[in-house]
Amino acid sequence: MDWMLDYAWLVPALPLLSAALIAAFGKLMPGKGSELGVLSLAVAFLLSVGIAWETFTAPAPMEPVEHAFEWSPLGGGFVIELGMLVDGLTAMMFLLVTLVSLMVHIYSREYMQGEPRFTFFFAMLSLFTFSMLLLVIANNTLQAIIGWELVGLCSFLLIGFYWEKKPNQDAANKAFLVTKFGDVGLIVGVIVLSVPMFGASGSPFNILELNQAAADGAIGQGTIVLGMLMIFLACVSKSGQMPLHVWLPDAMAGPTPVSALIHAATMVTAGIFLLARLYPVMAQSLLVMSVVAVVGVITLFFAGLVALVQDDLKKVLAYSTVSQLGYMMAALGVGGYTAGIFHLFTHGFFKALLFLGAGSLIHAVHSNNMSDMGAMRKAMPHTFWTFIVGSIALAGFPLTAGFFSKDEVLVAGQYWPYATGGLVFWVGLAAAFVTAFYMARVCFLVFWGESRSHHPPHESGRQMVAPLVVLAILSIASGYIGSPVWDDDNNFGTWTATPVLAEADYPFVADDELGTGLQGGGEVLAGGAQGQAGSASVLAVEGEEGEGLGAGSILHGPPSWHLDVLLMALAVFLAAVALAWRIYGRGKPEEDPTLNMGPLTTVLVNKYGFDDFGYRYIVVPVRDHAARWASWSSNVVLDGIVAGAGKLTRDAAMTTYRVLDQKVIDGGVNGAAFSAAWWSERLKRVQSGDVQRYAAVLVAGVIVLVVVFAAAR
Amino acid sequence: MSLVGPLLLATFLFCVGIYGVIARRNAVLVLMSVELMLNAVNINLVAFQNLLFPAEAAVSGHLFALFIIAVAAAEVGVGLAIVLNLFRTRATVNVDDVDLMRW
Amino acid sequence: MDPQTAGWALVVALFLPLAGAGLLALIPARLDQQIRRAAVVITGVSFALVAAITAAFDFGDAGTLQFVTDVSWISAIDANFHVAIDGISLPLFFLTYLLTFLCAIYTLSNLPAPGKPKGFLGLMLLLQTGMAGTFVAFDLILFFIFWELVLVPMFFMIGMWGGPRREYASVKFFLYTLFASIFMLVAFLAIYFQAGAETWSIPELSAAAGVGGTTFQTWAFLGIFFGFAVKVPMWPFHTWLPDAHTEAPTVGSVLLAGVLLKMGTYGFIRIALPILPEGAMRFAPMIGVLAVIGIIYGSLCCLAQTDVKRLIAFSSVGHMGFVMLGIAAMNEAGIQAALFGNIAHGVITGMLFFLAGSMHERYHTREIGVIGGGMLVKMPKYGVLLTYVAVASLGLPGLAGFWGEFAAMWAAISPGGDLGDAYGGLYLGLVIFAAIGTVLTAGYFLWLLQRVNLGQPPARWADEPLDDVLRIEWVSWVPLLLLILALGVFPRLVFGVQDAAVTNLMSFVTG
Amino acid sequence: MLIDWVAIAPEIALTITALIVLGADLSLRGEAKQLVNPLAVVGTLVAIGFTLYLWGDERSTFAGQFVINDYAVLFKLLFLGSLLAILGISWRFFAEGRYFQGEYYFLLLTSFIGMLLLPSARDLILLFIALETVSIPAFVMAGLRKRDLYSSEAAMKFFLIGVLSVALMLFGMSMVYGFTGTTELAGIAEAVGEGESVPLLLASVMLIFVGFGFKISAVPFHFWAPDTYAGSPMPVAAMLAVASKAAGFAGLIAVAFIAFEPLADVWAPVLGVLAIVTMTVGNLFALQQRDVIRLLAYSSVAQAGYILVPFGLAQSGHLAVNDAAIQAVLFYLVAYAVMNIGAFGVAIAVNRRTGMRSISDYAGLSQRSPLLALAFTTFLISLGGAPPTVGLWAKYWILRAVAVDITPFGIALAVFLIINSVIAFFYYLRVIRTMWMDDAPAGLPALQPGFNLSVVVVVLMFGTVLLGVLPGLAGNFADVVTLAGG
Repeated sequence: MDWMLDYAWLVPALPLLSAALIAAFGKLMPGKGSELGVLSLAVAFLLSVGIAWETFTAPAPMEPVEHAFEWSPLGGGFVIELGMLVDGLTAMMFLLVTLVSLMVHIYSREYMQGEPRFTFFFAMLSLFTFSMLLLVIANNTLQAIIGWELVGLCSFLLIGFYWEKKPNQDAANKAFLVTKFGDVGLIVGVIVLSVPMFGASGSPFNILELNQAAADGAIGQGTIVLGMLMIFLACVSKSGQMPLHVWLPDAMAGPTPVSALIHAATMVTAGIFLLARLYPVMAQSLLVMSVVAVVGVITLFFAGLVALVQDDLKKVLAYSTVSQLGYMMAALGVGGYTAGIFHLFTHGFFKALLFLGAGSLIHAVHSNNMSDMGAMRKAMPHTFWTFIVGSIALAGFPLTAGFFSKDEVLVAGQYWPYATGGLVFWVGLAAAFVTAFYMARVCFLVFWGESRSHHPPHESGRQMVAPLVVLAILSIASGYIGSPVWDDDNNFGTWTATPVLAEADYPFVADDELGTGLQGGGEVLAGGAQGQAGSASVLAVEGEEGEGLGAGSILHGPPSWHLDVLLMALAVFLAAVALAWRIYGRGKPEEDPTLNMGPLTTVLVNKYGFDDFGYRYIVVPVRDHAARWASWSSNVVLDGIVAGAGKLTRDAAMTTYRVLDQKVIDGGVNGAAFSAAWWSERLKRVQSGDVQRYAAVLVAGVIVLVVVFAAAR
Repeated sequence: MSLVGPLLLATFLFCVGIYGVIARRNAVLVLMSVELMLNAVNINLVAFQNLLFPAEAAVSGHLFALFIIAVAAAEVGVGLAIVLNLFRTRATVNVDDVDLMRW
Repeated sequence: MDPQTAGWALVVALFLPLAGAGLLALIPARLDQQIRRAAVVITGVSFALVAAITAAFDFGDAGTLQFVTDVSWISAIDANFHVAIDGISLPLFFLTYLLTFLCAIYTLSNLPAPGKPKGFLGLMLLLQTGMAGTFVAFDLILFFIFWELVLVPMFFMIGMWGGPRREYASVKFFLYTLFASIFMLVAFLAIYFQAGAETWSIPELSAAAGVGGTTFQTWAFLGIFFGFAVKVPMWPFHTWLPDAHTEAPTVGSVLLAGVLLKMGTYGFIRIALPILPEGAMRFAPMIGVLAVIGIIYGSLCCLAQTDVKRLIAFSSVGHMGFVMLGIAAMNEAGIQAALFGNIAHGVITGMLFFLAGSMHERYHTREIGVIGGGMLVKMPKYGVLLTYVAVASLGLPGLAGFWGEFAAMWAAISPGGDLGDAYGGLYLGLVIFAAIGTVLTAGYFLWLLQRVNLGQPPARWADEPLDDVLRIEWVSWVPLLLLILALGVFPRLVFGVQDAAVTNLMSFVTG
Repeated sequence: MLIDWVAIAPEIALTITALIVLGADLSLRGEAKQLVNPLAVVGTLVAIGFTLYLWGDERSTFAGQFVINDYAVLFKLLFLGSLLAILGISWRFFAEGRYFQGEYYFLLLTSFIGMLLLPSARDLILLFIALETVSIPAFVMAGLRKRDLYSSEAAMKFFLIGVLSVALMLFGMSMVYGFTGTTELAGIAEAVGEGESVPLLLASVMLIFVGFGFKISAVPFHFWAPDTYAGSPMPVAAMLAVASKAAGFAGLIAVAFIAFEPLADVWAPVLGVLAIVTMTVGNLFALQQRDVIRLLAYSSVAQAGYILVPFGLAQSGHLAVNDAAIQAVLFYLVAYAVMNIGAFGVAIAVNRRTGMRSISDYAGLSQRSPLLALAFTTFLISLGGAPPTVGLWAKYWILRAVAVDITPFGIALAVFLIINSVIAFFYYLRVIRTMWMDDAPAGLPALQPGFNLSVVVVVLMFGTVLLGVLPGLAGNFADVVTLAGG
């Protein structure tokens, strides 16, 4: 099976081929080209499974397989390479992308039935998959840029799929421009980071060499900070981090399978992936790490709050995606390399599931709004249970995939010896509550209560349900490879570890600092989990040190049980669901929660007093004020800044053009011509027609010349 | 004999000539003014030849003067013809009336 | 053909269009279609010859001159008729013949009022010789002649077949570029007399490793800079361009954008840099700043446009800014980027002007507001083509526009010579602002697409029968469309050809 | 004193032709009078033959006052070539106008005898005689259309300004004689070079320049030119604008570069400033013109300014610069003759019948006569100095002279030259635009330029382009020429 790694390039090549074939011949085929897409993705998926198997079972850390050929000279002896870099991270992304893409392809065959641009849609899906895989397989940052921008284009074309309506056009443009703004950072960052590599090889963009050089400390701090912050800017925009997340909710204007594939599972995680790829570089600077962590924390919390007040099902999921991406980012920012990409991995499955489920619902009721749904569990049983699985996975219910990965993120926060670590842990925990709450709200509103649909809903067909089932299974199962129940030698952590990461450490962490930090973390937890108090063993430090990892090392070693975290997560989950149940359990729309909950609130106040408090001081402020404020700030302030920047630019353009270009610069040119004519008009009077005046001028001229001439000596 | 006298005379004649060309309206008088200027030149040449370079074998000063006299005669002939023609077409010999063409 | 000895082939290719123009003059004017077909044949044969030259070109030795003809021309001033081709010239030379050929095909069915294909095509052929000659001349005087030769036919093309303000635009074009080029000539003369060897030969002057002292080079470069900068056009010398482009007939715009503008940047690379390296080093930061201002500024202006052709014209200012940024980098990568940007812009913007021209033929307006959207509904193929080319123009990787832009920015981060030490921060800023320019570029193209392509067509066009892409248009466009993709996927097509020649050239500049 | 008859053979041939023409005119009647034109052509060809025979010779006669060298021969060829062209464009004009054909051709030939003398003259007296031989017939020719108010006014202005200038020049010559005691140019140069340059001497030199300044219509001695060109019969205007101007330059070169070469450092800046003023004023005035002939007149004033530029570069004793300057002047004059006679030829063809000369009357010329439109375009572009025409090289040669020894003043001159070239294009392009881009007014008769005129125009157009592609054809001649023979 070794050969599979060498043929990894086939994985991106197959979707490219199918994209071209669909575009060329799709309309002539019985399935209008969709079968080509499914077929190629199926093969690509099988290949990916093989590659994943190879890399997963290889002794860790696996030596990456890199093949590249000179694509073109670039001048100055440098070359552009087209290459592949296959290691665990690549394999993991391959698996995720091809699987979700395959599911979405199958799903779309039914979902998009009868659309006028059906073939175009499938060509674009395939093209997108190719682009994403091209980014993933890239062995150099330049190739990554290419994939990065191509996914952006596909995203643009698919968001604007229903381009007859203006809001959809605007959404597509917004998405492209906001992400393109981030691309400024990517381009500049890649360029900046290529400079120190000039001496190293012919291809200054090579990722492995860059990582190695950074880990060896061969790259200056200034370069790293500038380069990585710039690249981070790109990740902020692509991965929907605040404040550049504004495009992502709007992007829901695209068809729902697109939202599932692009705006939930794959493309938006490109930013996370890229940072993970360049983690050894990023890990060189505490500043960069801290910025990443803080942005992630802000995002994960506030985006989650916004999700609370949405009626549009897809928007809830979109804000949820933003929030989850914040988790991943925050994890990367506090040293949780494995945690971040693990969450990326599991999130891809359950969020794709949720979106596809939402698509199934929308397909049934012809509306995005939860106020048009209700009681769907009866009409759509398969959709119902798969959706619930996805929801609990997202909400972090213990022993689901989301639980394992989110716990890893929180634990990473605990490990981190700096302030951002605690921030990630606590805010992350709080946001977990929010997550659970809004997902519960969604479930209750959609599946419980009474049907408010204008159409009699019906379960979707097999082609839509099958992907739901597959993804639902994975939403549970995928978490286990990164969980303590799995083998210590071959788990998610070892899978995605790279040799550079395994050897590298944080240069800014003093030898004993990380240990202290862990200790501190232990103390923090001591209060919450008395059973493990007095022992840092909770954090399984021994395991890591047993593996021979130094104090400042980047990889944390194999996962272990963190009972305290487990309990807290469970508590948070239950509390949230319970709270949601109290509020939305009747499945009634939230038009007037007070009215709905009036008697219940009274009872609760009378009996426990917690509900009223929770409602008044938690639900109301959070849902009605903080969330609305967040929504407002997101939609008005931040979006307004983007819109304002756009308007300002357009105004500036208008002014520049009207005033500067047309009047000043062009006027200067015209003015020169004009003044020549002006002088000419004045001067011509001299030619009066009177010969004696001519003679007089002549003589005067002679006299002047003679005098000047005689004096000139 | 001093050179000053002839030179002063020549200069005076020349200036009178210039004045006449510029100021007189009558074309015939303008022609005569030109003649004055040419004669001033002749006086110069002859005076220089006689007083400064009496030994010059080529006697170029005198020769020059002779040529100028001849050419001036031709010029005046042509000039008078032009003036005559002008008079026939316009019934005026005033120079400043001739300004059909300008700018 | 042996590239070492077959100099005749290049000369024949160069003057074939000129002879063709003479031939066209002999055909009676009433044979309208025959004239157009004859022009296709002439340009086709020329193109075939150039294709043969390209095929025979020794790519392994692209750094040295091939197909050389070097004979005494004006002995009184030592000017030689010295034409040759190397890796830097070849892509531009090829592009010239390709575009002219396609334009001739396009003219089979599209010719604006007042018709008269004889005059139009004759001028186009004359223009072709001028443009092509500029790229293969290796004698300063010969270069200058070809350079100036281009003005006259383009003047008539704009002035006789142009839009409503054609007279203003044509005169502005002519005077602006003429004015600048005379300064260039003065600088050439100064170089000639300062060179010591008193030669016009570009290779010899380049090999002299700098002519005159630093002060002399500064002044001479200033003169040359002015001549070339107007042609490029660099901000703030660009104001002739929108007018010329807007008023020019479609074919004129295509050739103007596709080839004429490249003469300026080619001149910088072929002449200004190697002959006046010290002057170039002095001016490089300024060129860089102007280039980046051009990028931002051009894009801003694009956002304000309501006229399709004018928008595309302003986009040229921005795109040529990237090319100039590459030159300002003063290193091999920068020159590579600039040359690639040249070709890419020629292909893409040429194609955009074709599209804009055909759009005008159908809608009889170029106002975006009047067209009002819905082109994808009304003319789906057409709309797809516009999207494709616009996306290429905004620099999407995988299509031609990307490489020139990225490589230029990449090159500018580490400028050649001592520039990196002296102006490192400035160049970093230039890179960042240039990158921001790409966002603006994306902005105006997307906005254009939204307003023209998307939505439903307004009532006035709803029942109007508008032809989708015609057969003759397919024939003349497909090569360009393929080239856009091919250059994007295989940048080696240009980078590889130029590499040795650029290395050779830059060895004169940075030693 | 023996006379070298071979040396003066061209002049003699032309003189005899002139006499024959006069006699033939007396004896021929009616339509037959046209035959004097071919007679003159034959005589001119004979003169050209003699001149070509002299190519490469160094001769001198009349005690050194008259010399033959390549410089002089080249000028003579230029004059005789112009004469041929002017005869070509004159035929139909005078044959159809039916006025004074014999007199016209006689006067024309006489005037050209003077021109042939000028480049050979090495003595102030001979220079004066030659100049007057050029001028006096020209006065008459300008007024040849006796019944025409404009024509007589033209003659009148031309004459008055002419004689005034000559009088000023003669005064200067007399003073120079007083200082140096000789009228031979070489002798003057010797004397001037030894003695110190007192102000009065410099003033006298300036006065001499005035005479030639009038001939070349340099500002402020140019006033006669537009009025006279516009009023004279058009072939005469062409002759005045080209041949007579070239003659003036021939004389100016002789005086400036031979007699007063030691004073070059003094007069060069003055002539340079004069050049700047001349080209600028000429161009600015030309911008205003609505009349094609007046436009050409002012354009020729501006061209005179360009040709004066090399004089501004002269440096005493700096042979390389001076030679380059003279070559530039010569080359420019050749180019100028070709393109300007051509331009006048087209103007004659267009205006002969209709009497139209406003620029707007050229509208749609491209439809009425593509050949004439093409030719006029070529000439105008050449006058402006764009390739592929000889006009570009003419400017180039001047810039080349500037670059031989770069001085601040030289650069200033070059800059003014450049700016003015561009201004000039404003009005040249306006005419071109009108011809090609405007529609012809309805109901105009077709143009019939006539065989001779067509041939001349086509040959000149061909020459303009040919010299534009291969300037070496003329440039090489100009190159071998130095004033060493003086």
